[in-house]
Amino acid sequence: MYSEKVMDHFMNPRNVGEIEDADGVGQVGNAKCGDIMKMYLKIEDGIIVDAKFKTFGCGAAVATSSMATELIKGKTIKEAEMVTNKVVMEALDGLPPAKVHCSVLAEEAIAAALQDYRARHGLDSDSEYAGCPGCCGGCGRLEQQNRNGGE
Amino acid sequence: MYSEKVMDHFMNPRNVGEIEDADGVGQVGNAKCGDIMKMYLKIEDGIIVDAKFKTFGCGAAVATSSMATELIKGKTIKEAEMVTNKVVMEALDGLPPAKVHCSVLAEEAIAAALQDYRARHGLDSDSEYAGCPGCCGGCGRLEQQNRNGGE
Amino acid sequence: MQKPVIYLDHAATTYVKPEVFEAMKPYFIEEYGNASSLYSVGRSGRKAVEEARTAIARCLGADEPGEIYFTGSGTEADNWAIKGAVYAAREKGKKHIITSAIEHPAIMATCKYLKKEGFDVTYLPVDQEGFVNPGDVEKAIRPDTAIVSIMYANNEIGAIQPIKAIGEITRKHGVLFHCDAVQAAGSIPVDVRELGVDLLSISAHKFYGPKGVGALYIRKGVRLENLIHGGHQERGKRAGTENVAGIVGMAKALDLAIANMDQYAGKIRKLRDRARDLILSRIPHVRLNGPVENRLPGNLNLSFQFIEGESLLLMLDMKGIKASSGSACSSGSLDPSHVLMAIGLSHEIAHGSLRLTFGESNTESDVGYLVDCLEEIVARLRTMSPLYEDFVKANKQAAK
Amino acid sequence: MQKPVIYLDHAATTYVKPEVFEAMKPYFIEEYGNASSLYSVGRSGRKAVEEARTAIARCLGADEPGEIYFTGSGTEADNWAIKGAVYAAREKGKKHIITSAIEHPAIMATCKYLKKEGFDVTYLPVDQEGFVNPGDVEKAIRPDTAIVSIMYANNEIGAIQPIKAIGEITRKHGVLFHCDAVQAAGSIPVDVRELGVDLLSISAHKFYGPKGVGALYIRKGVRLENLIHGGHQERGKRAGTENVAGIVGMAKALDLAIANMDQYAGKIRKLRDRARDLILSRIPHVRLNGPVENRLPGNLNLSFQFIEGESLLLMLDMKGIKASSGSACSSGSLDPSHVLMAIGLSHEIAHGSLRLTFGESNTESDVGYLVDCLEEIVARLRTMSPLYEDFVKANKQAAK
Ligand SMILES: Cc1ncc(COP(=O)(O)O)c(C=O)c1O
Ligand SMILES: Cc1ncc(COP(=O)(O)O)c(C=O)c1O
Repeated sequence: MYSEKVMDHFMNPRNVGEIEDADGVGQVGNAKCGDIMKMYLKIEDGIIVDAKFKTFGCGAAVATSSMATELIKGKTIKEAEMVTNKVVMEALDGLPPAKVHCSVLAEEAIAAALQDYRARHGLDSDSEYAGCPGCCGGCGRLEQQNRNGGE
Repeated sequence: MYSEKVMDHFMNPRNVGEIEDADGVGQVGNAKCGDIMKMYLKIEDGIIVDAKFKTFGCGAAVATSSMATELIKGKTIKEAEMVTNKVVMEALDGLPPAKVHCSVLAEEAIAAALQDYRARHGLDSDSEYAGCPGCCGGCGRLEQQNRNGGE
Repeated sequence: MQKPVIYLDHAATTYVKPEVFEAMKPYFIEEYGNASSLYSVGRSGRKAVEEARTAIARCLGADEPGEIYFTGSGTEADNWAIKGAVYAAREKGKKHIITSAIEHPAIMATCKYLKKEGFDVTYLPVDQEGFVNPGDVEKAIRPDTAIVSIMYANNEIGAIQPIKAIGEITRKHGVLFHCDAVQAAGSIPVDVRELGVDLLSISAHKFYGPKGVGALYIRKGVRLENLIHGGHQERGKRAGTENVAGIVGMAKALDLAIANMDQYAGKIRKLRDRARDLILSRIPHVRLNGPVENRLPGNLNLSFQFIEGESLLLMLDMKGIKASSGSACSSGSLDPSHVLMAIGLSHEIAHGSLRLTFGESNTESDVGYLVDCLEEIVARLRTMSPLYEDFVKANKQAAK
Repeated sequence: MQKPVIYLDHAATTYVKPEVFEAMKPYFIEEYGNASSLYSVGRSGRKAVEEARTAIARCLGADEPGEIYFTGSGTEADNWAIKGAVYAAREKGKKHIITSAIEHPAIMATCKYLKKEGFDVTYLPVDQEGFVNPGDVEKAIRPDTAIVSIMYANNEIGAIQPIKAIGEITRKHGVLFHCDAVQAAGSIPVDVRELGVDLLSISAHKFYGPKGVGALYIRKGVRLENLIHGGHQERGKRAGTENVAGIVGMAKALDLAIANMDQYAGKIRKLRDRARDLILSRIPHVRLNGPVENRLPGNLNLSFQFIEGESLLLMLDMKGIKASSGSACSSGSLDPSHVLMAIGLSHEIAHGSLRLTFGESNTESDVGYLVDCLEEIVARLRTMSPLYEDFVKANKQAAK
């Protein structure tokens, strides 16, 4: 059911691990749904010099995490924001329909890590990253809204 | 589905034919239901000295006709009346459920031929033969009743 | 002497062709995984099922493999099409079904059941040759008509219905159209797009595939209620662990049938025509049931006056010839074939019917042997028949 | 190096045993006649079907062969039992169904559909080991209860239900009792008389028979509506040309399973227990799901904390080991197994479940290889898991 690329990134995932002194860390998903992705970014001069992940989830979740980290490494933040779930999926030669949500999760994990980076560094946060199709809560924004009174 | 005895009496039916100067002739069934049996009896001194049949119908219809004629040959009229459908069926080692009506037809054909014999010879007709479980019309009695006003 | 076996009941069922059996074999023992499982043994089953789906979609002219759903028989496909459609349409207040008087019991019994459940059923008549008139379909359509179901080719008399013309009408009126193509598939071209049908049933064992496997074509966008609920197989529409070997066998068989169709149809049509002509010329009081043109190439249906079909079958069987009959006696019911009655036969003539359906295994010499046997048996049964006796006597009377 | 293939998913499906395949073979090519036809080729099919019916009746302890009806799958048998019973009871105003929270989707989805149609469904809970309490059945019975349906053995956690005790209750209250014995048949004794059930489903491919064949036991006198309407097959109760080869295969497979049951069960229980004990002793943070006693001999179900089941399956597959999981990801739905949730597991633990079902083809050395692979893979997946990271950090924190 998975493409060879997916299987390769699942069996030999790139960039597994933590970055101890990460500049941005984002975690999305939850154990209830069976997928958690945690993304660590090292950012220097607006460029993502390193990315690592830890993922609890299915084969597609691992593979999309792996591919997403590969795709954003060396990119600027703005460029990284263009790495949408579609880009990740295409790079993996596609995903089965039931697994598309994993690629969305990967996109959201990047967004969440970048958001964390901005927050930590007091950067202007427009809170919207290029690929965001609306608010899925993945970036933590929904939760924040809720805390703010839910309007 | 048929026993060997049935197949034997179907493939090699005994007593097929007409008796030109029969003492009693009975025909039961109708083409609509797919079975017609015609029975010819030669009766001397109350004894059935010959019996022949013609049958339009399925394998079971032919086999029961054949067996029935075999069973009544040489018997007295009273004895022949004891040749019920059950007797014919047993002599054939049974019939499939859907074919039991054929053995009833054979019993009725005998009864009809005997009735004809009695009528022709002005004999006392109690109109009830030993095996009659009620009036199925096979002996022509129902029709007669209907003609008489249907009470 | 070894009695020959001459199988002339290909419309009832066919054997599995050796090539088909070979194609199925690996899926019994080696490639046995559950087609819905994740790992590789299962994946080869999944792959086989999807390849079969693609092949069948291609054979039937479907737009996409996803329009093909596998079932456990042609009967299940028929049940699903009708019940699935009318149950789905119920909420829209649609409760009318249009079908013909000569459908297979899979449709007839389903409609009878639905009638009991409160649906309305119109049974369209057929003409003397056994054809539905498309104009009758149009006249029967009502605002609350949920589905029209007309078979492609009749299993008893082989009449090939004007499906395309009916499809144009149903489309015009926006009514769902199901076609039972169980007898047609493998014998004549079946193209769902050209025919304009929304739903179409097939059954593998009618075209040299295995028994117990069928398929329903469901045009994309057509919504049916499920008939069998459970797991997510067949994209959630037909539950039950996939019969991988059977599905593979069906696809292989249909592929082969279509590849050889012209040659096959030509051969069996020739045999059928020869048998028909010989019988009609050598045996008196025989009637051809069903049409001359627009008939399945292998189908021959005759009525032999004064004799009953089951007796005829049994005697043919003793000669090694396997056939079938529309006589009531052969089916266990009391009435003869509803199809023969629908084309206007009397009970008596219907009871004396014989269906011979030719197929791959038949040869020229079978035809000669068949006609010889038939001539002898028919004569023999007639001497036993009181109806023939009456006929002969009446003739003598008339001759005086 | 040739990768070994270790099949540990016998609860999903089994291969067809060579003896079973041999028994089926003649009915594909030589003895292909329609089992419902009159002549001799068909009669041998008829005879084979009736012999199979007799064998299966004997295997299940039925009073008569006539109580066995063949279907196209276990799912169809389940659907027929429930829908057939409640549709037949509808006219008496009965509209209540009692079942358990851990039934197979064939029952669950059927009940859900019937609920939509206006029937009432009570889902009985199970305890932490996965057992239904017979007392709960009694409490749930209402005057309008049409049927109770409880599975014999659960397909995920192997829990063998107290069917006999439930049968006594349903009998006392005069309520129909259906038992889905698809997982039980062939693995543990199934005796309809002793169990006191009225309806019981089996499926051939779970006991080394072919896929696409099932059977429903219907106690004499029990009236069900038909599910599939059409021809007169199966004494007018289940239409469709009989899958002769499949039916023969099912009977042969069940016969073999019962003849070898003690030996078979002993062997796979030993392998299962050994695997369980080794895994629990060598791998930390593992939970046994389901009961220790009253469990199918081949069933093992474990949850590996901090990791997700589908990943585990894929990595095992890479090592040649075929297993299954109750993780949502492996089924395409979003929720993990309803069975694991019903025995009280958290989502997280349920997602990390692994089902290993042992069977005929497994050996002692498979167990060793399995445990080695599992140890390595679990460790590897944990190093990738953010949940494990959190757990380790929290532990370090606590140790300070
Ligand atoms: C026209 C037609 N429809 C449906 C069926 C049912 O097919 P099956 O017996 O494979 O279920 C048949 C054959 O039996 C048929 O000839
Ligand atoms: C308990 C149970 N019931 C029913 C079924 C359905 O059987 P089938 O897939 O053969 O229709 C299965 C297996 O899939 C099962 O394990």
